[in-house]
Amino acid sequence: MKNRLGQFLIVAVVFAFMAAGTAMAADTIKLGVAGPHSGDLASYGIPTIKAAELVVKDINAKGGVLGRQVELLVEDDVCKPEVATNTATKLVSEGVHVVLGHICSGATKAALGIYKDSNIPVMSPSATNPALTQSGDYPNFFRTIASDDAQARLEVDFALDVLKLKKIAVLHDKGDYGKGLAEFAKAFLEKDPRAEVVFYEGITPGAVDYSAVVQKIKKSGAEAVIFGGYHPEASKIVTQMRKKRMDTIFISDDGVKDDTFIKVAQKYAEGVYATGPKDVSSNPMAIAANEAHKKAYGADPGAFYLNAYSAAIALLNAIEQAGSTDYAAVTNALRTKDVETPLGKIRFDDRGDAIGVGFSMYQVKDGAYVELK
Amino acid sequence: MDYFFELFLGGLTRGSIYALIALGYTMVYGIVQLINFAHGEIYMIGAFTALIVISVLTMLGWNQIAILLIAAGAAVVYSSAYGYTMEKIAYKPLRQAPRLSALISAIGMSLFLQNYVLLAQTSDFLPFPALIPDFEFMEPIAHIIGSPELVILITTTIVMVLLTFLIKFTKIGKAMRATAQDRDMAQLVGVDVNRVISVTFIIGSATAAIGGVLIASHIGQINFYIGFIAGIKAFVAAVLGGIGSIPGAVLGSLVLGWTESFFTGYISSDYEDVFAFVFLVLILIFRPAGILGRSTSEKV
Amino acid sequence: MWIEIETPMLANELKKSFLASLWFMFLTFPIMVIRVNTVEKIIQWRWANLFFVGIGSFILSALWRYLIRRKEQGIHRTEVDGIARVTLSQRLLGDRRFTIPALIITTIAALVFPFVFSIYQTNIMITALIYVMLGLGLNIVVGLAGLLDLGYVAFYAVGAYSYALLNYHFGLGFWTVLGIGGGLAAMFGIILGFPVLRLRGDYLAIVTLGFGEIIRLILENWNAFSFGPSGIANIPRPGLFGIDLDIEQATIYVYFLMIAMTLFTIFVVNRLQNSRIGRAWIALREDEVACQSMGIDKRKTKLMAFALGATWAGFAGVVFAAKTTFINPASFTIWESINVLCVVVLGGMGSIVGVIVGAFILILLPEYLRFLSEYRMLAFGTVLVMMMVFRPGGIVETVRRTYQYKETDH
Amino acid sequence: MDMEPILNVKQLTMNFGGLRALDNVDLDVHQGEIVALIGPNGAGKTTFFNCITGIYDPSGGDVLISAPKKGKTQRINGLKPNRVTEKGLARTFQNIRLFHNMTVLENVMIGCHCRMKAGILGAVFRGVSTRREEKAVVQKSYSILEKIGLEKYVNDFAKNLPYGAQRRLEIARAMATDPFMLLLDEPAAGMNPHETQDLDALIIRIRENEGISILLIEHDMKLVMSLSDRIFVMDYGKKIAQGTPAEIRKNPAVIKAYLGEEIDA
Repeated sequence: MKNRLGQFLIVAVVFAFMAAGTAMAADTIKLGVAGPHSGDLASYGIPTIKAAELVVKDINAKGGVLGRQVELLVEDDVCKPEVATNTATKLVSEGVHVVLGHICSGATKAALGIYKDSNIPVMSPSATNPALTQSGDYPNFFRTIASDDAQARLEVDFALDVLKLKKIAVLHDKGDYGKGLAEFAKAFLEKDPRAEVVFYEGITPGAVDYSAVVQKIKKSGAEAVIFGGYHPEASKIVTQMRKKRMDTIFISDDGVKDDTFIKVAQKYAEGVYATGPKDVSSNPMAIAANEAHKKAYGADPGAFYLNAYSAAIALLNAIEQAGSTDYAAVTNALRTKDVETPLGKIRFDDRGDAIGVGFSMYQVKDGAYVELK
Repeated sequence: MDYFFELFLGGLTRGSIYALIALGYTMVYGIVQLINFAHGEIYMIGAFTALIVISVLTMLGWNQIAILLIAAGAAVVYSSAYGYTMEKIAYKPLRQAPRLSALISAIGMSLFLQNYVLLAQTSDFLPFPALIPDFEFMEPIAHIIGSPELVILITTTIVMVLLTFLIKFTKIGKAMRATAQDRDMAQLVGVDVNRVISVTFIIGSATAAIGGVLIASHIGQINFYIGFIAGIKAFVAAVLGGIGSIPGAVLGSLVLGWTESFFTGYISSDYEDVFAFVFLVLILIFRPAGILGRSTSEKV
Repeated sequence: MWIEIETPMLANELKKSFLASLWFMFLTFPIMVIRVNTVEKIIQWRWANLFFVGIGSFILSALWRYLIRRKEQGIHRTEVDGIARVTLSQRLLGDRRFTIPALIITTIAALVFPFVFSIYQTNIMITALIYVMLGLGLNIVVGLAGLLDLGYVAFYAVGAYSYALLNYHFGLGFWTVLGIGGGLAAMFGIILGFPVLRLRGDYLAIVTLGFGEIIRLILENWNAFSFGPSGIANIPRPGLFGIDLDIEQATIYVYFLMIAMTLFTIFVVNRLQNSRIGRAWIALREDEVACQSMGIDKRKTKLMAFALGATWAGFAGVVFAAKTTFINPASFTIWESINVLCVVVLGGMGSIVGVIVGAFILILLPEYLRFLSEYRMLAFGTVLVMMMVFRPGGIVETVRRTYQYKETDH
Repeated sequence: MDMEPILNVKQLTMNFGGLRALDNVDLDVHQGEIVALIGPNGAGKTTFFNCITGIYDPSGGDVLISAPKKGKTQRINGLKPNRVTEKGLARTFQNIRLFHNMTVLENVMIGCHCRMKAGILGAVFRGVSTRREEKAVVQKSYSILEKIGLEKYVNDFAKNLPYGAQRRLEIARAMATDPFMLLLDEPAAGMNPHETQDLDALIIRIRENEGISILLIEHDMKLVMSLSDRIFVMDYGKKIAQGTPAEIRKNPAVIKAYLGEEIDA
């Protein structure tokens, strides 16, 4: 028995060295990509992989970063916090230098602690939870999307300044994103004397109908509804409101600024307001990025594609600027050096939010979202 | 009072939607004593089949009413076929096994079907066309109750009556009741139990398909996950009414629909589902077999 | 063993497989062949899929019938012989020549694991161990006492949130809360137990499912209490005498902590199972009426099962919060309950070894099935159905303990 | 000799909705007696058992017990079955209700449950007293199995036992609760004549050696007549006769109940 134990230990030690060896021998720059790549939220995560692939192919063709080739390490986190920690430790143990991801705010929060302890900068194209940057807990976190409170601010300002509304109902879908946004909207409205929140409630996503809530909104006498959530629920609510012959104004968020919303709600979608990332369709880099995607994959890019594209460029550019993969140098470069991206020229503030990335208000007109200036 | 009435109607619609799914659920349970966790998936497959048929026929430029009929027919045929096959694969070999094993098998089936549709189709929500036109005569009250809601209400009633009739008065219904009472005994007196169970699954799945088409058309969108959520609610409704009882399923669904509607209307939709479940627990404390369920005290 | 198939039978088999394949081609036709996108109004025809389905179902149906026949023959043989079939697993578990080396190897493997494999592997192993604990706890309720609980995740959430919240508000440490979390979960077990005392089978299942959902929905809605859907971040990892651990050390520490806790769980659950209380649970599962008539207090026994089952979920929840450092209600959905239930049933209800094997398979398999990526859950569903059809008793069937009853020869 | 009956049932009545299953039934059993309760199918005999053992809560009447050594009379209707068992009444079931997936020995050990003390902590720490208790229970259960003649099955699953042995195991399990009285619900049902004979001897042995009184429901008239000291007869929920086997054999009401009206006509 003893003999066998000895053999086993030898094998074990050899394995350990091999594992350590592979980590040290590599001299590529390792870019981790994490997000949901399977499951029901996969459609939010996969475009990020494609963006990263295209950026890396482009940069490697031009000689890489600091003369080293960039290697992609792609890991699935299915948007679940507990899986995200596994994903993060896997990326860390594989020796990534920077990470593009994660996609969902919850998974991002869970994973960030692990990256922080290992001094790895992380940049998300999509995690909009305000606490990620505002709590100050995650100095290693950056993002190329504006946070929820910025969106809520825009919605409230639009309702008060442009539409001059007095009575507003705030509704959310009880989810991380929707409820967070609604809470901000409610707080902003309550601070402002011009309007009052006549109604604040959460609906159950996936329910077969929302007639009771719609009835209640009607009874509350609200002139407008600010909704935090995604398009499947939004289209049901709008349809039900219009069928009940209510002309209550509907203002919502990025989760609703999706063409599917218009396709589902059809004629009832007309006039609905939704915030969304600033229109960058005239930015030449954005045009090029979209073209590259079409050429490589034969389809239009999906959700957060341009944010992810920009994040990948920003991360790799920061390493180039810093001259090493050293944590302090890279984060410093991210904060101080401007970089040209499809989202425009960006740089990051002390908290990690991108300066120059923001939201605009859109409205459905003749079956399409139109940016309001 | 107007407000109350509108909430009442809202609850009624919601309840009859639950009922369309709960009817098949409760019927399968009554005869096979199996929680068919995948019943919701059959409903989802019915909706998808209908959507696919509609899309293809619309592209071919067929007449609206023909499309509607063919789509509904295809949904019923395919859902029944799926229900039948599912029973043969996942439940029949487990007739003698512990009931928990059959439940796990059902959960496995549910997962499989969800992911099958997810992979073969898409994870996104797809718009589902409104199949039921807004009737002329409904125009004056359309803001209170729409035509699709009316159709759902009527369909639920018809399905309930037909199922009750089928079970009470037909030959196969008699065989079903015998099988439900005592499977071995039924077999001894010459009932083809396998056939009865197959027929049960086929009918249960067919009602799920009708529900799938109507509800999808009412809601206006579907994805692969709608079956699971609806299935859980229908399960709650069926248990509330007394699982295994056809009128119980409808009553349970309506009670659940009203509970949710009034709770949302008068208190808050934040805790709508919490309340629904608490209500279920309360009912079961006082009537451990549901509202219409007969508490079968075990023969000692 | 191979079953002889004669020529006319072979033709018959081929015919059956052919019919099955036709049937599946019909069945999968709309969903596999046509892909509609009603947003873009595109219809895609994928005729190749029909071909694959046909070939696939032809082969699978033949295999299926062969396996079913084998299974039935097995049952038949048992009936004819009149002797209960001793399965391989039972034989192995009863044989000391097998168990002792197996134990030694497992111990060594467990000890060197975190030093040999990467921190990622260690992390997965911790998750698997957490599920072992959850499975063993649920096994008390479902496997031993026969109470179908679909809301087990509620107690897991209670544990996780008690650590997160008590730490956030009062700065209580891991070890303090470990006890509190277990206790609170046990209390919730009793709270759930009271209203369901009279309920049976499927009614019990739906009420427990509701209970699990209630807890999750409260955590989601009551922001002032639980921080709502955005969850609680920066939960400290368990401390080791105030020493600052980096992430790798902390992971290894949690790993060994979890090993110790799992051993503790196995020890306690094993003792409970083979005690007066354990016997009462099994009797309750076997026949409620007879059990009561033999002088067992049904209420007390049921409540004890709920409480003691919940305790482990509470412990596991505390460790989960400490390991993930972030929790939100999304981790405590009904699918989590179903997952744990699958661990118990797949492993073999009532069997401790079974539950351990079940947890490792169920947690490690999807993790190592990552290469299957999006086909993962499809495969998982298939495995569940197959397992139940061909091995309804689970991987490891229970072995009832035999007692030493002869002190002196009579 | 204690003159007070150990089981005294007075005017026991049980209604199920509108149906009166038991109608003012009186019955008494004295220490050391073997008493039989007979009657046609559906007469209400099992309902009577269920009312006494706490499975049903009777609608009216009294069930009084007076344990032979403790001497105090107690009213037990409305108690939960487990409390009734603790008081010293143990029963078997007409449709065998063994714990099928437990071994024969464990089935009997379950019977000892209410006479044991070990709690959760005892189970986990398995202290001296717990271990002693466990050992004693194993010994006791085994010796009961020996008395009943089931020791060769000791480690078999209950479900794998032959039918007659399952019936006897029910008796063994009931004996393990330390009763002063056993209620046997059709113990000979489904047994062959040889097994019935053994059962006859066993029941006598239980009374002689253990001092346990017996109340049994049985359809096998040969067994009833040979065993019983006294017989009670029920029909349609009412007691129609009582007396010694010889008296019952001659009782016209009993003959009528068993053979039906047409004999008179």
